Amino acid sequence: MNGRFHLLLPSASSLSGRIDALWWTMVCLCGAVAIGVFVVMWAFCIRYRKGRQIDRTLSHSTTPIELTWTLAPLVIFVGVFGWSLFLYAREESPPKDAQTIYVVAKQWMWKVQHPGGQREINQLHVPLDVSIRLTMTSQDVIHSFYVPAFRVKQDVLPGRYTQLWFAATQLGTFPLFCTQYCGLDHSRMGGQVIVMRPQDYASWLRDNGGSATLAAHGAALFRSLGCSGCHGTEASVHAPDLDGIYGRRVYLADGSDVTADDAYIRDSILLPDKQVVAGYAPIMPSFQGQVNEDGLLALIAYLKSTRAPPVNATESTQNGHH
Amino acid sequence: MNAMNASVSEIESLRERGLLEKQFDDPVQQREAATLGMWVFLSTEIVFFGVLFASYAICRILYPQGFAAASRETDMLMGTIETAVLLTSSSLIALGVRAIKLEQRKTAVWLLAGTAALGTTFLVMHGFEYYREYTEQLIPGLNFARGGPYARAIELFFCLYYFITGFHSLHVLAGVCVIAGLALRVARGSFGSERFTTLELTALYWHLVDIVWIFVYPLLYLVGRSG
Amino acid sequence: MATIDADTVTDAVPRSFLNAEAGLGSWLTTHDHKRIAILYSIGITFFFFLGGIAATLIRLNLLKPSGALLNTETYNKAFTFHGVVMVWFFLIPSIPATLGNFLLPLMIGARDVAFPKLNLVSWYLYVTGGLFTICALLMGGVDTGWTFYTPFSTMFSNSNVFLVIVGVFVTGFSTIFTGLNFIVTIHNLRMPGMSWFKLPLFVWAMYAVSLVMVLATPVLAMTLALIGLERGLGVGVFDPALGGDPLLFQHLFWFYSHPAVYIMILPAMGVASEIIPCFAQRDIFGYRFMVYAMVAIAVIGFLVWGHHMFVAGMSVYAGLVFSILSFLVAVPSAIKVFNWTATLHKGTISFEAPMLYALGFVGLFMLGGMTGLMLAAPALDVPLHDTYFVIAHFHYVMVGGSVMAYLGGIHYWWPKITGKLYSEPLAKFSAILMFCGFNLTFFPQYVLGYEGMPRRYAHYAPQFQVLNVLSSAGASILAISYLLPLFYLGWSLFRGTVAGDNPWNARGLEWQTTSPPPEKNFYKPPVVQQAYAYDRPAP
Amino acid sequence: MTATSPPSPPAHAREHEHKDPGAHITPVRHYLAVLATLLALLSLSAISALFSLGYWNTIVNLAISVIKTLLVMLFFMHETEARALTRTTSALGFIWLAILIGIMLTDFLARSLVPPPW
Repeated sequence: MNGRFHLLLPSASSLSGRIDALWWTMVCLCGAVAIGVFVVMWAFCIRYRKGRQIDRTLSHSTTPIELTWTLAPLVIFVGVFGWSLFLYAREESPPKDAQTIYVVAKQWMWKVQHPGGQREINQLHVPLDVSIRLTMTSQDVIHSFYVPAFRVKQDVLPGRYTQLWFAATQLGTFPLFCTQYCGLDHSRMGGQVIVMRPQDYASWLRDNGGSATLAAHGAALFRSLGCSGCHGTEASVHAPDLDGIYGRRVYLADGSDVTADDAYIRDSILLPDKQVVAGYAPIMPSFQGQVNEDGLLALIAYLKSTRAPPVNATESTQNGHH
Repeated sequence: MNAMNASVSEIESLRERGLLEKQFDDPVQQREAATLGMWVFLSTEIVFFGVLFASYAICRILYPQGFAAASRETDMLMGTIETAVLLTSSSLIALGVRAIKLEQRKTAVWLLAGTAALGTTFLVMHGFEYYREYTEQLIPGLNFARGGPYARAIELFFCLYYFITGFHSLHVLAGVCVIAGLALRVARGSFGSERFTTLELTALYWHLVDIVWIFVYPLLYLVGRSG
Repeated sequence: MATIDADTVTDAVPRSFLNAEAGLGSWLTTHDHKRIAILYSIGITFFFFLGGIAATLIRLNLLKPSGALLNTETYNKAFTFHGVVMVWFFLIPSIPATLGNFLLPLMIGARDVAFPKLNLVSWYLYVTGGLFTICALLMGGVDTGWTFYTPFSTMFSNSNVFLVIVGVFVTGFSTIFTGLNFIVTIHNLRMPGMSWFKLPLFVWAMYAVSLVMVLATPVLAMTLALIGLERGLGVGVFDPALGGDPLLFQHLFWFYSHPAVYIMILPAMGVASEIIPCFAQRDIFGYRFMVYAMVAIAVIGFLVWGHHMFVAGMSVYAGLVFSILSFLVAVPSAIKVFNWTATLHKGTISFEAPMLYALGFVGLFMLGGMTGLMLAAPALDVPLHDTYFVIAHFHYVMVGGSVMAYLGGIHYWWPKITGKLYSEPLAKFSAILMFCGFNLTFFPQYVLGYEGMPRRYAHYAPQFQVLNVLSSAGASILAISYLLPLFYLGWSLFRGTVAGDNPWNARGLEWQTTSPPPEKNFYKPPVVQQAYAYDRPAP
Repeated sequence: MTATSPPSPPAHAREHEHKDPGAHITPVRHYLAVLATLLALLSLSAISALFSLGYWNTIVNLAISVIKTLLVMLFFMHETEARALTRTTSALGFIWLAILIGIMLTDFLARSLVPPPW
């Protein structure tokens, strides 16, 4: 982390180039106006200083010039707003094929979990030129995941998933900071993002892939917590079948429907009766306190890895409701 | 006697009798300033309670069913009677101010005492409500015990319930004390058709406390009653 | 209208509000708006230097990447204390409570504010709030940051947050009552002939500020009360374990805190709009536009709070709504900067100390405002949020803007308040020193922010050290330039030459009475003219 | 524009003449009529809550509360005779509350919408 001082920040992500373009345009624009006003101010101060004989008759029509410097800034600002609106929307919507990596923020460390089961503390290994989506949550207070080189930042909230995406375009190690004040060691809660060539990244995954993949860890939890007792295929209890549930439309008891994403699965585990599936009785107990954030992420990874049973199976099991 | 263009001698006499402060030029200006000042203060009170209503609105949007279930736990009959009590007290104090302007001191004292009494009844009924909720273990942070799927939302509702009714009851208590004090001073004759601004301002404050409760009642007691 | 019976000045020391009554008791129970203004100025100066000490500790600690002076916990408490004291106990009350209290009745020809007793109650509320905050400091300080973000401030901080909350809650009511007092005074106590568009811009600034004070501060009061209740009960509306949303707190907090920054800057704009026309001896450029700009800032200021939360997990749509509104609120500020500059056109400009402070204000406020534009665009706010770029932005606007204007106002009305003239060369030197020290302190922080150094860091990456050392060097110059006025202004109280009624040949009713003014403000009713009538001799 | 220096006036004239609100006395039956309407509206909102009208319940309750508030403000607080300034001040608090809740909803309601595809 002892990078030497370099004035220009490395532009190491797919969007950082465009953001720098907007940044330097704004710097030049504001600089020009600022210098303009300073020069005019100095000129007036010198030209009309006390004791200098000069024509000081005032022309009284001030409205036209007032309107110019009311509408001109307005037009420029709307232009800049449009440009930043376009960029901001791109930043906030990750591409569909982005690889998901889970990050759990804890008071004063970043715990990273790759789908393949690799776990890292305060470090994140990512392949070059691959869109990475970080699904993040916090176990205690609000933190904020910030990589200056990628120009990305996203607060990490307890009790909710927030996401951030980037595609690294430069090899090397880039500092990672926590920018939302989170207590004593807020300033030490940093780390590194290491961008590697795809083949180095693959070999790194193999070397660190010792423990079971996240999905396998999730499957183990699925059995140990007793989920399979009701949701398993051979279960006697009348409960929705969860194979291939991730990303599907789920029809709820109150007539509305929702996409089964991370937040839906997390809420269903902690608050089963908040969104009851149509045609099922709200008999599922809450697992609050029995499974921590890491376990939840593992269960979600497991449910993502399951495939819906083949279509020719009976209609009832295919979309999981009667 | 509130002639518009009071002559200098009248203004001097008003100043000696302490009816006109030094920074004002005539009684109308003084009363307008007092009324405007009170209304600005009432706007701050509206925004002050508004924050609680904003939190209520957001939490209710996040947990609609939870809030409906929680609202069914509250005592609707008690709430309705409390609203009726507060509305009546509001009309009493309005009549009281009218009586003072007509120099009917006797009726004014009774009307103000009536307002204070109704205010106290309101507070006592709240006491019973809180006690009942205490016995049913509905006080978050103390002995909250509710199971079922909406346990967290019910606890959230009752947090808001106690914050809103607590702050409102504080305002009612303050109002009752001030009105009782004014009733005594009216009885001793220190108010009349020349000097009633303090009474009018207290009435404005009491009406605001009533207006806040007019909004609190449906939001806390009538949610999901038709369940 | 002020009915005045003229009694002439008799004994050697002219009778004025300063020596109308003697003894501490008369000061502590005064109803005179001028004395209350002086009581406030004592409190404000005390809290300014208290916050300044905290700032010095921070800057010294940041000399070394691993912290040169304080351990992490003390550093966290130092920046929190710096934030709380500077925001609520210096910036918000500084101009409205001192210059506003003193000058508002004078400028509209009234004998006092509408509710003098309430004015004194406001001062006692301010002092009580201050005592609570100092008591919190002595009991071990607060480490939540002046923004009290949940769930850290409610669940995870074990410093005495409760004491500071009570302190700020009580001082908040002092602000509300001051705002209330000013609104009623401006509406009801204007002397006949003083119509709305003859009011000086300082009075318009006080009116706009009072609107913001009255409508924003109650939100802070209730939000902090909710934090206090949640810390006491252990359960509350913002508790994520209960399903409460930390973003709800941020919405409520910033709904107050962004209008609060307009409470800090609008009075500074009022002071600048008084000083620049006086030392350019010329009517303000575009009086009507300046009035509409001020009221527009006060009103639109309530719609833009979301630009503090672009990266906080708010929805994209809300981010875009707040972004366009934030750009909208920047337009009136731009108008004002251009109008101040245009006021210099064809004036007879002299460069006394107040003018140096006012020109410094216009320059630094413009730089601060422009970087605010960059932060209003979400695409740029994502990399820059919560870094030293934001620190530099709001210090440029607050310290470069409000503090410069406050000192400019103190110097400009010093002869009117005390009847004495301060030493001009020393004042000019300290103004220029402050301008240079300020830029050396905070311009490097813009670069630090661009480089990505996060704010509220007790330890930072070694590559940021060069700029931090530069900034700390600037801070030492700035500290000296703040101490200088204490000496030469204090000196002028005893040894200063007697200032006449109108040393700067300024316009405005406050310059038509003696300085220091009598307790009833005017010996004979002042003459109402068009605002800034510099093309005619002073009455 | 000459300086307008008014003589030392025995009875000054405020710029705008307006009637003194304190002098106007409304008859007692007005107050009782307003109270009766308020209590009727209260019972209406209580009864309406017992019927299951879906989301209309909330709308009806809030509408009744708004009517009750207007009644109290207009008659009990003498808003009808007060000057325009007092009326605007009384409305200011509610408007600012609407701003707070309104713009906050753009965040809480729009959070579930998927970010725009472009």
